[in-house]
Amino acid sequence: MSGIAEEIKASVMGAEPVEVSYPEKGYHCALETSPDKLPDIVRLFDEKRFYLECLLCTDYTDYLELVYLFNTHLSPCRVKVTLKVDPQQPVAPSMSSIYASAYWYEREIHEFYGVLFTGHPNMTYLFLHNDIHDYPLRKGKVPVPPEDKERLDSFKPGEQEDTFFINLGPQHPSTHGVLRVVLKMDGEYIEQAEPVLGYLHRMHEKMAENRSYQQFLPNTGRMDYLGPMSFNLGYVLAVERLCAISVPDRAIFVRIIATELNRICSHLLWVGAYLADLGALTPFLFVFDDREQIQDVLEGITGSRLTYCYFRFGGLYNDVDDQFIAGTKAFVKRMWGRFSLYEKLVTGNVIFVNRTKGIGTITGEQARKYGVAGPVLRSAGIACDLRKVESYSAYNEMEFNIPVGEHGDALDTYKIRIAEMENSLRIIEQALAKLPGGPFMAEKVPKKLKPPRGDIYQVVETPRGELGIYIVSDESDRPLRMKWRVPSFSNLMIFPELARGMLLADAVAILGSLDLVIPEIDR
Amino acid sequence: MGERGFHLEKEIIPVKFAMVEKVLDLARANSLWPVTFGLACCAIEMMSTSMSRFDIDRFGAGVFRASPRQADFMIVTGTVTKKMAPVLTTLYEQMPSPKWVIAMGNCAISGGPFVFEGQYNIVEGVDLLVPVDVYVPGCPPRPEALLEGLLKLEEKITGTRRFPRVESA
Amino acid sequence: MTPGEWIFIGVITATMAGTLAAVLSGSLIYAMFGLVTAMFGMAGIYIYLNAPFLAMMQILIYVGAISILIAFAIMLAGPMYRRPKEWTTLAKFAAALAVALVSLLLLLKVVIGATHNASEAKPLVVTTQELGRIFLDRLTLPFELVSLLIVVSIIGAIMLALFSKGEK
Amino acid sequence: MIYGFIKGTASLIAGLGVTIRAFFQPVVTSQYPRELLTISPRFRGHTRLLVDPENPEKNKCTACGICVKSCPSGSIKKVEGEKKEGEKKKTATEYLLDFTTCSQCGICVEVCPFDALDFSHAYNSAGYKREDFHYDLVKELMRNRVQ
Amino acid sequence: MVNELLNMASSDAGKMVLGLIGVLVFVVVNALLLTWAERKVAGHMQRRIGPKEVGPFGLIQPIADAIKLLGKEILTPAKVDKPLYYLAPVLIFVPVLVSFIVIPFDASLQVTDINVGILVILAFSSISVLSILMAGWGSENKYSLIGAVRSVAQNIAYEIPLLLALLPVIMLANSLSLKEIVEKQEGLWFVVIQPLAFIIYFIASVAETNRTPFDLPEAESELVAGYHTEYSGMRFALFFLAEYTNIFIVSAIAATFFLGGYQGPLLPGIVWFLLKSYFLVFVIMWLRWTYPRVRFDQLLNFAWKGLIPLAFVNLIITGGLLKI
Amino acid sequence: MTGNLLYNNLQLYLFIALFLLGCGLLGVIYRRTLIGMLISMELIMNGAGLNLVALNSFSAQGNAYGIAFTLFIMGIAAAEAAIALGIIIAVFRRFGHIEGGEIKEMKG
Repeated sequence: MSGIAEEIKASVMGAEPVEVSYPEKGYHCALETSPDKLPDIVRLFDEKRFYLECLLCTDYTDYLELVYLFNTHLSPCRVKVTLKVDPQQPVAPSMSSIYASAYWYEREIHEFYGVLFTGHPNMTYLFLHNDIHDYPLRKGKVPVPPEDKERLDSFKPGEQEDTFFINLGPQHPSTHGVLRVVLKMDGEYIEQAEPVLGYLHRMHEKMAENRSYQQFLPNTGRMDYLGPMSFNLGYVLAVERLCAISVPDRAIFVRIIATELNRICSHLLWVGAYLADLGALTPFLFVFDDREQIQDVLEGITGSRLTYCYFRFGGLYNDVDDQFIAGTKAFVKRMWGRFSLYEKLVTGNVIFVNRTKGIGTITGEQARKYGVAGPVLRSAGIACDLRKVESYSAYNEMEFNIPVGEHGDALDTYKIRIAEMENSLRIIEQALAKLPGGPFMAEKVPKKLKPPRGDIYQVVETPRGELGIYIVSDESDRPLRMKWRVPSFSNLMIFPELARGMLLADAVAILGSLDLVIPEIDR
Repeated sequence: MGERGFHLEKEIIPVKFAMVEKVLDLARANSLWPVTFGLACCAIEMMSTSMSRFDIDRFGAGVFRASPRQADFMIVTGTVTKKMAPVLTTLYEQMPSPKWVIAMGNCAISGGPFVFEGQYNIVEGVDLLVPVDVYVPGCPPRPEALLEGLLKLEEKITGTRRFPRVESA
Repeated sequence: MTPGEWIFIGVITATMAGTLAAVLSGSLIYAMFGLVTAMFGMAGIYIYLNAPFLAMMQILIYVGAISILIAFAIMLAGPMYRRPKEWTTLAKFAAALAVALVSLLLLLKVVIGATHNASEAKPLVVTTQELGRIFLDRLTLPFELVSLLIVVSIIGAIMLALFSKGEK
Repeated sequence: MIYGFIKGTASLIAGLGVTIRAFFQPVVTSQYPRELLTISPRFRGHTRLLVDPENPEKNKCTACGICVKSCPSGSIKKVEGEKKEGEKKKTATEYLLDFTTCSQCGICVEVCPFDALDFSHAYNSAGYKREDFHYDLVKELMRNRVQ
Repeated sequence: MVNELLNMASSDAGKMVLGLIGVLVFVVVNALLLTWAERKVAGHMQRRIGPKEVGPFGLIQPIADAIKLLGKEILTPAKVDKPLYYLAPVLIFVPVLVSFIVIPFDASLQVTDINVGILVILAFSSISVLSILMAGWGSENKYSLIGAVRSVAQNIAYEIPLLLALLPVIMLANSLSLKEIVEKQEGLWFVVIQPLAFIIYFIASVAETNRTPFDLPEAESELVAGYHTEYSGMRFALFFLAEYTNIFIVSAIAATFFLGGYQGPLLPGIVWFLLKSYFLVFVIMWLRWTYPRVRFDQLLNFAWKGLIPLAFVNLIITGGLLKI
Repeated sequence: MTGNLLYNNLQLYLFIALFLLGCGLLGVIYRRTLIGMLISMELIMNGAGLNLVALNSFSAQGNAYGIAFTLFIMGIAAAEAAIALGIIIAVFRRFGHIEGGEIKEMKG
């Protein structure tokens, strides 16, 4: 870990990396740089096989700060590289030629902050609609210049007469929500795929700046409605880290149980929805039958079926009861018996295997360039599960393995998700066995949180992969900036590359295998 | 874009033949095909409603059509953003009348928890875009609530309620 | 006239209309549907000529296979967005009109003079057994040749398609 | 290849076995208007006011307004109370909740210093108007008590 | 021939008209029943009930659906190629009606027995492809068009094994007339002699009717609703009815060719015939609610590299054995 | 069964055959695209087939050679369609269009 600081110092002239306390900040090393040195530094990270975890912007009114977060997959070494940008004429060099994921993050920052990235191949808008007047995330009103408005909604298919476009979405059965993918077709083959986002942009990051830490809690459950517990957990962990709140053991274990139940729930839905994409509807209904059991159990403690808001800073909303424990045990028992059914109905099915084998193959190098996360990353053979690699809560006390794929294709992601469900069941069993008594809420949690000045980056492993929450506090009761690095967004980035040259049906299969949740991408 | 949906007439036959109309209404009420249109969280609960536990197909409303041309009503499940609004109205206009809309979930009804001062991307209620017949509140509503909404819609079409009423406090 | 005659008039009208559509129509897909109509008309005519087996084969081969192959070619060749349009020149139209007019005159002459040149069609239906016997008895060589031709042409078509794909 | 073919066929038959078994198994459907599922006691419907155990004519809300401030989405539009003769605290006379913007997060219930709020179990509400869900919780409480 | 047909028509005019009316009624009732059955079968395979509240066991459900579709606004999208768009749903019913004319429901229950009966069915079944093509092309919708293209390719590919699988039976029965083929199975169903042909025919017929796992022309998750995306109301209902009638027809042909048609002990012939046909229909539904959809190239490969060679081999062996 | 029925008239059939032939020729000459030409070719073949069948059933009763040869024609037509499809696809891939008159080099 400390090595990287030395190496940067040695390789890049004038760079002054600072090592920071990982438990406090969530990253190991910070480095401030200037636009001319940035490409060298980024290239260095690329050589050292880091991946670009996140690229974000913060408006400090006096200046805009671009934050590049780099990390390695297996032994976490997170480096924060910052770059100050003039708010009047925000310009920065584009890193999209080095990291493919930067292509997307830079577009996002461009439309929310107005930062122009020189050398970016396609500086058009991704999320926003046409009648936007001000840059949404800038402090104070910074109007969108008129020439920028032409960049809005730039992708208009069908203008050229000699190309054949298909709009997959926004209302399309296979996009699971309101993603729009514009496909340029050659017969049944895809020449180019271009996702168009923002059909469900619900301004979560803007809202975070407008309300207190507590009031933002319900939003976390609505970003990723399939794995709300993980988002809940990530958020409370981040704020607890920021405010140095300790959590009683019972709460930690209940959090693990609830999160893992939710993970199973999410993976189950994915299995069903994926099979529905491939044309088989019955598994969809079977998985919902299992899901209902989980939802019953979770409704018993949280009071809602889907968009949970159960964790609180320092503990839980309310304690679990015997009914919950009995229900969970019953579910675990039932679920162990269900895998053979899915094996017969889905996993072994020759049609299913032929549809998914060799489709959407991701290599480890691609996964790194795009910052792919979760089961998709693990299908490429990289055993990166943040529950193990960057353990949080009490996951280091749990025994489970990290399933990895051999080929990186859609079939591998399927197998990994099934194996993860089994792992989650094991974790639940262990957590139930270890579940201690005692309070479920820390004693001294102030009603109004005013964290100390500073920033923090907290990661958790959601069902879809790495969720990173970056919070900047300015000592007020609401965050200065809250950035959500969401797994579906980075997984979607790779889709155009995977879909190129594939059949339309394969594109649907690939899109399904990425397990996208659109509100999470759009935020 | 506010008023676009409203001038569409519900009735297609100017002269009403009472008996025929009644039979038609009965048929329509019992064969409501929704368009597959999921927006956000509530879409999952809409799926739940059509799944084994709740089985919306019992009322003949289980035929989810992906093409709006073949659907009778639209369940708006979730937040409608300004970018989505034109798509939604297009979809509504593509449906052949008579057609209905159920606004499911608080986001669809009023923008829900995403309404705040200075918001720039949410349509505050789908009834600003298309006429809404039944509102099902909740965040998200339980599947029972959607079923209740469906029954309310049937009630609206036929004028009578065939099913027992369920009171809850 | 008897009902049979009325139907017959309908059948030949359909044939001719289909033929004209197939030749003159501006869009290829309409031409194809014209061909289909003409082929159905032909099948009807074959029934009037006491060859029901032939009529069915006509539909099976021309409608079921050839016109679908043509439709396939239209869709493959013309990228989907661009409907291949045929260029209808005035000269072509005039020529077609001339052909049609001359034919109509001939038709009128035939219909008027029908009575005094009548030869009778024997109401004998050629059975499939009989056809099979002819094929395998007297016409073995042509039969085999046609089979060979079809095989060669299928292989040729596949080769052409594969070869041109490689070139791309 | 032949082994693969046989395996494939076997997998297809296994799949058919699963569905046909399900075909003869009992259904798991709960027929909503005719059979009702038991709703969990912690189910979060819209919020409701609680009756003061000391005085069943009164609700526990004192119109302090903490819930109004803490609500993330500003769903609690107005809380008015008046102080009656001989009582220490105010009692709510009007508690307007716009349920259509609520996210059922439970923060209002949590912050209430008098534990006057609770979740109702209205799990199947549906109506013809947006305004049907602008509740006056005081009136709702009265209505439910009469029933 | 014509005179024969005409004579027959005039002498048995009553029978012919009755038969035609019967066919029409049967087509409608059968299709409605099958839509109900499909939803019921699907429901129970997914451990739910399916239509229930509309009429006893939900039996009124398809009627409600039909009335509702009739009462829908007749909507013609502005961009469509009108002649093709209008004709397609009508044309799709031609092969359906023609096929019913020659299928023997019972020894005496057949509208007319044509000596090239099976050829009639096969010849006219190609019209349904054409009408799908017209629907897809005329709708001016990319999804429809892709659906149509897929449908055409699929039908070319699967018509061949379908024919090749029927040929051994024709050789065994020595006739093209459906009734004679049934009569020949007095003692032994052809499925016993020709199990491979039966399986090939069944797979090919599932593909011909565009059912899962071969439902590519209307693959919902890819093409929204395929070739009938732009159709609504009654026109859509016609496609829907035709689809279900086609399922019945292919099952009926399979029953006639391989399962002895109306032959069977104790029960009247028609009951046996319907039992066999509906059993095959059930199997087709069963397949649909179990399997995912195959991919386009896999579908074609399966036909060209799997079914067609297999059917040829089967045909040659049958021919050889017959000669010996 | 008398000769004066309209459909018992050989000339009429021959005329239809002639019409098909004429239209087919016209199409082959005037059609711009290869597919159009293919359609016209099919018409010509049909004309020939009709001739054979008509003459068979009017003048050569008692055998079925005419019908047999028409079946041959159908086989040839099918083969021709298959090969033409292959050529059309090849031409389209090579030249990007299917307009017969525009194809200058025929080297493939």
